[in-house]
Amino acid sequence: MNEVVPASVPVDGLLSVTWLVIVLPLAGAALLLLGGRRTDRWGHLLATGTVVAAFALAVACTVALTERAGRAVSLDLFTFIETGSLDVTAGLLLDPLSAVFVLLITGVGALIHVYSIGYMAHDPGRRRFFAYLNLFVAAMLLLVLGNSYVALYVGWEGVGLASYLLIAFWHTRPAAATAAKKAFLMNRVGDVGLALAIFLMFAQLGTTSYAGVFGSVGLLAGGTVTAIGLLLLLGACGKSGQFPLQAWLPDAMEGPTPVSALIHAATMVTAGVYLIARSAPLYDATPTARTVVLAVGAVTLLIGAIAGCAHDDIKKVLAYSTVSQIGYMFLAVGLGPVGYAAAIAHLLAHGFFKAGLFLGAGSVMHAMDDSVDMRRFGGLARRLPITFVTFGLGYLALIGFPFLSGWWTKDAIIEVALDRGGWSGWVLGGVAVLGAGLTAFYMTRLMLMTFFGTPRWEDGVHPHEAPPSMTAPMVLLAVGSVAAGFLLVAVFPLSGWLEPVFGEPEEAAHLVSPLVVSIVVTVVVALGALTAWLYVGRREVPTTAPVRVSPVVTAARRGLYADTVNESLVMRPGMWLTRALVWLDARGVDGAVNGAAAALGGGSARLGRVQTGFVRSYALGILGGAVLVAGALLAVTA
Amino acid sequence: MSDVPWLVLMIAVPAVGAAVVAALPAAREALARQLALAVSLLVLLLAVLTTIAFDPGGERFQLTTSVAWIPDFGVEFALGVDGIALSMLLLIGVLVPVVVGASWRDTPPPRPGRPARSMTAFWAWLLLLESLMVGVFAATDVFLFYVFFEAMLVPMYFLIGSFGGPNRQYAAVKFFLYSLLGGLVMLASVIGLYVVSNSQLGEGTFAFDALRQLEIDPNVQKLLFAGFFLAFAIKAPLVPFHTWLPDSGAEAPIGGAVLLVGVLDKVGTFGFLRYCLPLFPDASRDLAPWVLVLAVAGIIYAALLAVGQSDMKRLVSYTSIAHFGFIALGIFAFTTEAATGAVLYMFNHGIATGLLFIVVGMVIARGGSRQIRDYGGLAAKAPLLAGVFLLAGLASLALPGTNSFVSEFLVLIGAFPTRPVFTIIATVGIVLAALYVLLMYQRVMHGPPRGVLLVDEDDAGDGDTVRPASGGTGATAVLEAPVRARVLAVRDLSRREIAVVTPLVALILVLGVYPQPLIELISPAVEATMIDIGVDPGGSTPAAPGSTGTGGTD
Amino acid sequence: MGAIEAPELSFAALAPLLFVFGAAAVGVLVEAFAPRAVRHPVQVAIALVGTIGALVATVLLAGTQDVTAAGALAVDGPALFLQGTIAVLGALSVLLFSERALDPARSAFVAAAAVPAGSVRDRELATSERVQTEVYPLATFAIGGMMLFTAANDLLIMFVALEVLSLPLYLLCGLARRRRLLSQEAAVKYFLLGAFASAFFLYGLALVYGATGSVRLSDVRVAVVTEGGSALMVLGLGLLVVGLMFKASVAPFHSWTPDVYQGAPTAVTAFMAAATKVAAFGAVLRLLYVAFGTADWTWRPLIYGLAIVSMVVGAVLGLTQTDVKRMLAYSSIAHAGFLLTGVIGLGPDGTGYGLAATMFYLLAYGLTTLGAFGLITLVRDGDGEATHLSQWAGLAQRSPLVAALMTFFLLALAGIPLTSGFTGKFAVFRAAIEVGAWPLVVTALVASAIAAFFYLRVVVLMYFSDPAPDGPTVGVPGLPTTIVLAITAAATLVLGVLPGSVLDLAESAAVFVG
Amino acid sequence: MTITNYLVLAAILFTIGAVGVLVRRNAIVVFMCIELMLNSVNLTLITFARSTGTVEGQVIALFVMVVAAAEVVVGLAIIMSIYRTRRSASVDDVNLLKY
Repeated sequence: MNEVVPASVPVDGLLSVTWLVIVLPLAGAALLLLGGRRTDRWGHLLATGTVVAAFALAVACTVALTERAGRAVSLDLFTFIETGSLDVTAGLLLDPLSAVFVLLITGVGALIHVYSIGYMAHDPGRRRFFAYLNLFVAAMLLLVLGNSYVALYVGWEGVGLASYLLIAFWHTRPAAATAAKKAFLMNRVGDVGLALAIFLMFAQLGTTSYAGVFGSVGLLAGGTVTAIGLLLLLGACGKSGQFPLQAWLPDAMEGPTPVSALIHAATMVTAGVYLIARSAPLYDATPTARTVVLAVGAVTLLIGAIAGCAHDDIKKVLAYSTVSQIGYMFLAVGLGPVGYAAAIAHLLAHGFFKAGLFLGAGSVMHAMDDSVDMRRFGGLARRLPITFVTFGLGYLALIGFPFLSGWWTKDAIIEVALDRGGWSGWVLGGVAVLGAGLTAFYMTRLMLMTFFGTPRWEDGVHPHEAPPSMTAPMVLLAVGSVAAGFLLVAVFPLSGWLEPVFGEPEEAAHLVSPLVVSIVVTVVVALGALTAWLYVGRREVPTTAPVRVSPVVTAARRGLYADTVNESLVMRPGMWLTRALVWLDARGVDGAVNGAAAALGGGSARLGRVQTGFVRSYALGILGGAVLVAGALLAVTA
Repeated sequence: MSDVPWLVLMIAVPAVGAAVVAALPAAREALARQLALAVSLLVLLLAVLTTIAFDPGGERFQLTTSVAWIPDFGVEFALGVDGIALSMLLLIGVLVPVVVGASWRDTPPPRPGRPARSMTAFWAWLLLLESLMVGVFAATDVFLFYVFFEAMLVPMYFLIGSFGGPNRQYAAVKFFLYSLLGGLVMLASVIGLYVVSNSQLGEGTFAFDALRQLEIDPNVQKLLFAGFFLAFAIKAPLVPFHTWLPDSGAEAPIGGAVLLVGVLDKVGTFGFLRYCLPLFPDASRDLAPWVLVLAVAGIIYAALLAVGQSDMKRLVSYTSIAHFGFIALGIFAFTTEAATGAVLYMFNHGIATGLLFIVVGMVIARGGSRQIRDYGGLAAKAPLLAGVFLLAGLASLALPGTNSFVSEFLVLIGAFPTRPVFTIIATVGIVLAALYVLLMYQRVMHGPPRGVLLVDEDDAGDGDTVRPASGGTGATAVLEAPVRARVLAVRDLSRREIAVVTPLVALILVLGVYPQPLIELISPAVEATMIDIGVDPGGSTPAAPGSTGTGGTD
Repeated sequence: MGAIEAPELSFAALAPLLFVFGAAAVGVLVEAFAPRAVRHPVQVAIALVGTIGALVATVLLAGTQDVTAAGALAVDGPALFLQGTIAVLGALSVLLFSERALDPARSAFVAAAAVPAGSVRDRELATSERVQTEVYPLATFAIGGMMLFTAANDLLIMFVALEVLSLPLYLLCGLARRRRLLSQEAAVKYFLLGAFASAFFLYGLALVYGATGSVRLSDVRVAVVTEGGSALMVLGLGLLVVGLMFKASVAPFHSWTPDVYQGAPTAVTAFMAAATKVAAFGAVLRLLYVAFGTADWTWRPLIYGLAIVSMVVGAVLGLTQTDVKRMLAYSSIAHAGFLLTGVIGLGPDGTGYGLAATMFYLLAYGLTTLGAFGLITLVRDGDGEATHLSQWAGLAQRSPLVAALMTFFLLALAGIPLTSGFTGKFAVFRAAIEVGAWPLVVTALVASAIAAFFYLRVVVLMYFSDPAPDGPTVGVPGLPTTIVLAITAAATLVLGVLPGSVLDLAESAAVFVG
Repeated sequence: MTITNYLVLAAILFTIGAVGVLVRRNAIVVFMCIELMLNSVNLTLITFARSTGTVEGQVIALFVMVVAAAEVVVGLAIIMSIYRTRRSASVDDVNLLKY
């Protein structure tokens, strides 16, 4: 599995400036942050420009890449850290996998920049917003382009920071500030896993570069590989909002909608998938870890879907949908070589339609005075035609309407899941199919509550279509949502393009014929949609959520008690512990010191009483001393 | 160039400066601080020139000077630097001018019913402190080191005691006695070392290079090690010898606090690396696990305490205690990577925590309260202040891209091969670091406007109303006042403040991206130390990948 | 029954003693015949001539190793070094005595000691400029006694010297002009307890004599070697040590020290604290090395214990003192303990670094403590010196110079580097560790850390607290006190920064004649 | 009569003196007790002089008497002065200085 080891062909021409892809948005961010108010007027344009330029460059590089043997270039830029036996070189690796991500990030990123121009037009902090957005793009590109785990880690934390800054963009809202902190902390928990994985690699192999690590996976003890795999998975879960670290993602919706679209739907949250796919050589060597990945994927898939069914906040529904969809991707990569390509394909498709859906949601909010409560929507189809159409296409793509993106990529995943065979295959396949049904349910519910039925708007709300700067990207993404799947699976099979990374995609003998699978899935999806219509389509939607509901619904509304668990298991005990320690430090440790001092003082005062001022008692003291001395000396001699 | 007595100059210049400033009449405060700034900048220049004169590839100690001082005790006035000491000198050179700038507008603590004291003494003590700090790192004679080590207490004692917060006397005395106790116990070991050298070499000496050659009986080593260790563990400080730091850090004037935590306490970790390890290798190896327990316990313990603090300066002090835990871990892991990381950490921590202290000081200068609860939502009015605050915080939680990441990463990755368990526990500390930094940042900078800086609409004309530092109290009174239409009256960073933070910000980012030059300066000295304790300086892992058995469970 | 041959006397070797005692005798005569008007200057002049002459003589004698007066007196390195030290301290004390500028009545000493305190006559005399000029001959006699004490090579001479140095001191303690009651109380206590202690010394002498048949140290030594330590002799040694430790104010024989130091006129306290310690330790060293050096197994554990007790008692009791003089008294008890660690540092039979270290410490401590007490005479209020700590609050703002000097002396007493105190401590601790007494050294270091706290308290008071509105004034010293402060401060600094030459001197002088 | 008896007698006298110092209040009496201690030492010295057949003991005894006389002079002076001030020679009255 050494394909990723770059061919030592000298890198020249366009590819030798791949680093520009990262530097462009970074420079944009720096300029906007340091430039201050001077850049207020044109800052957002500059930011957008840099990302567009980066996209163009990325396309060019990818094209140039196709001509190269092994379709991989590794650029060593400079020595980052070198001491003892540790030698970390800051370098880039452009290969089919990273190229795909670079295109996704810059492409979708560019669109969302454009969208934001309109969306943030009247926000006083627009410059800051674009600066952070550029910072994110740069960090994300570093994450996927780095040629060592350390480089990846740097980008990894970088996107975490950008995400923190953007979620807390409206930081005067306590909710936003708290959500941002929560996101950063839960990510940090995952980062511990990633960090430890890197330490373990270094301890065992003395290197952290992809080439070095993958080149000598064979030398590692099985237990070690599994450990590395699980630690990496922990990191992936943190970043991708997978079970058990999924709770931060829905809260992250406090950020501006474009952020939710770019970071918390299309790109950053898929970094976990990238990590596992990138570490394919490691996971291939450890079925144990892969099984855990599968389990995580399956569980999250369901959690996300179920929670999605019960929420009334349009962005939260989409967020849980993201959680669930990434669950699919984890499921796929967990299946090993057969699944990688499918996972990446779904990831790309998802990038398109989910970004599109979020932008649509943003447009709806834009129309509804930033309200996100679907119970106060309804009948928007006529008022927001473009939004309705684009959103609708994204919706169909997501639930897997035949021949749209979702249908291609999701079915592929379900197929490979079933192909796994054995009971586990059936279980996983079943879960995936069930998930598809639930997806259909909650998305249909969302569509119905938002665009159909009678208007339930707040007073003084006058919905109006968004400006072109916003609609244009939505249209483009809608097109993507429609076509991406077909293109990636049927026309230019992604598996072929990724072959240098994941090896020859062996054509597995299907246990269940794809036709049957897609029929079954389609039926289930139809059922899900129908149920949704029965629930919300036929009758009037109450403008306030019903209170008396089944425990299932309550659980779903509470995100299956993820927060409750975190609070009762981590937060509260932590706070207690902290308080206890503060007390201990003041009373115990410092108290001991002060106590000793006090004891000395007290002893001094008490001892001082001996100094009575009476000559005769002094004389007694002397006599006593003399007797002691005499006694001691006699004792010594005797 | 290397025949110029750079080190002597670096000690003499600030000392003379201090004398001159002290001689100034109390009325000439302005001149005093200009003088202080000039001198500290000159020292910075000297530090840079020293670095240029220093040859990283050359022998271990360079730019040496040696004059017989007390021949009866074999004491020499011997100076010299290796990469480790030099990096500390650079740190001093950078921090002191910044501190001067940060304290530019400081006023002595108010004395009810009496004219305010002049700040002239402050500048004099500051310069004297700089001179002694240079000396303690540059000394290559243990006796001389000890003399600087103890003498250093006096200026810091007066900085805290006469220019600190409301509870300054308690803090100053606590600081002095803690350090003195440690120092005296160390004195016992210093003398013991001398006696051993006297018996082994015929005539007693304190020269570091000579003492390194001694063959000391392991049990004696343990005793001597204990003496040095206690002193350094109090200085550094390691839990449970730490309780003086929060008090001193909280009560000291910001400038003093920066130098205290940024440089002074580094003498402790520096001492571990320079004296404990090379002089008592066997004892170090035997006792390392216990030290590591203290270090790692400190990381978690102090971090949790930092989370629980309500006073910003105390909080920062506790974060430093946690960081010192990392440094100690790096030193006592006995690998080149970890030790290099530890030294780098010492430098970076000085920069990052220095900046954090300075920014916190700027917030306090605006609100006059150290309590976190007295602030809120500052980011809306003072974006620059918030930005620098956040950057300092991120540096202190070791986010990649900031200098601290490199050092923390080096420490952990270097310690993992030899001490996996300790390292894993320590790694948990990075989550807590994020927690305490973000908690403080959120409460002070985010959320709706809150706290002592709220003023009524009408007199919110310009935010330049800086309140006198009245320390903590009085804040709550403002909070309880009837809440009418109120807005935050806080001004963003002034030109001077920007000038103060810029160099540190720049260093944080530059060293975060390209730390290699500093590492190359440090590594040789660290490798020499590793050889002293009999560890292969080549590194902790086989250069050739794959030392472990092949095959897997599947 | 042969003819009695006169014992040989080397007057040259006795020059220092002759100078001082001569001066004292002349002083008595002056007291008898010179008119009152000229007495004071004349007495001061005589006393100074005597002490300085003695100093010069010791310097000239440097290097002699000689036993004279039929073996009763030893003129050797330690004797000369310590005699020189005592001469210096004595001269400086005389200068302190002669200060005329501070007290409105132009002297710290009583006008007429015979007049009852508080009587009408006393009150009118209190403002007169009459002075009991006998203090100078008395002081000179005391100095002579001390110098004799360090040179005594014979227990009898040692006893006589002990009395010669003690009796004048008893009187001097009672001669304060202000607060006479306290002064007289100090005198009574010192006298009764001193006499009590000297009785023990004498009994010890008798027992040793009985055990060895001689009181000549050299003979005792021989006896010890030949017949080993008999119970009788060891008992005698013990009682001798008790007598000496009393003078050296080593716990548990220290109880008089705080009271006397506080009650006596500060100049006299300074003199006692500095010079008496030197003399007492000179005798201790000589006794333990010359007479019992070969039987050190007998006294080493004893001294070890006394050192610890003294250090701890001094340090701990000092913590809660509220009077500066009293605090310094406890500090001197603690320092006696540190000095004993130096005594422990004596290798078997006088080898080892302990002797030189102890002698250096004595010089350093004497000068520092003299300076500290000298400073106390400057801080005054309505009725004499303001010695209560609370009165020292905020002194730095009244007189930065005095505060700075006091801080310096206190740091020296605490043993902070770059002061003579540190060099001294380093020397004695080194000596102790060299003979393997590191537990003692660790105790000593902890004790000095505790002691540092109460030195620090004074600094905190002077610098960090605000002066009381009706606080004391800082008097402007006349020439004598100025000289004393200048010399002591300079010495404390020099012995801290460049102690080399003096250490050499002590080391070269550290040889006893048997 | 062996010399031991003399020594024991002297020791007893010494002890009596010492105890007297501890128990008596009047300064004069206390001082006399000290004198008693000195004289008991004299007895010891004479005894030893006899037993060791040397003359020093007797000489020392003479010295001691002289010294004691000097001590009396000084002591009485001090005690007198304080007596005239306080109209009391009780050593328990002089304890202004303590702790």
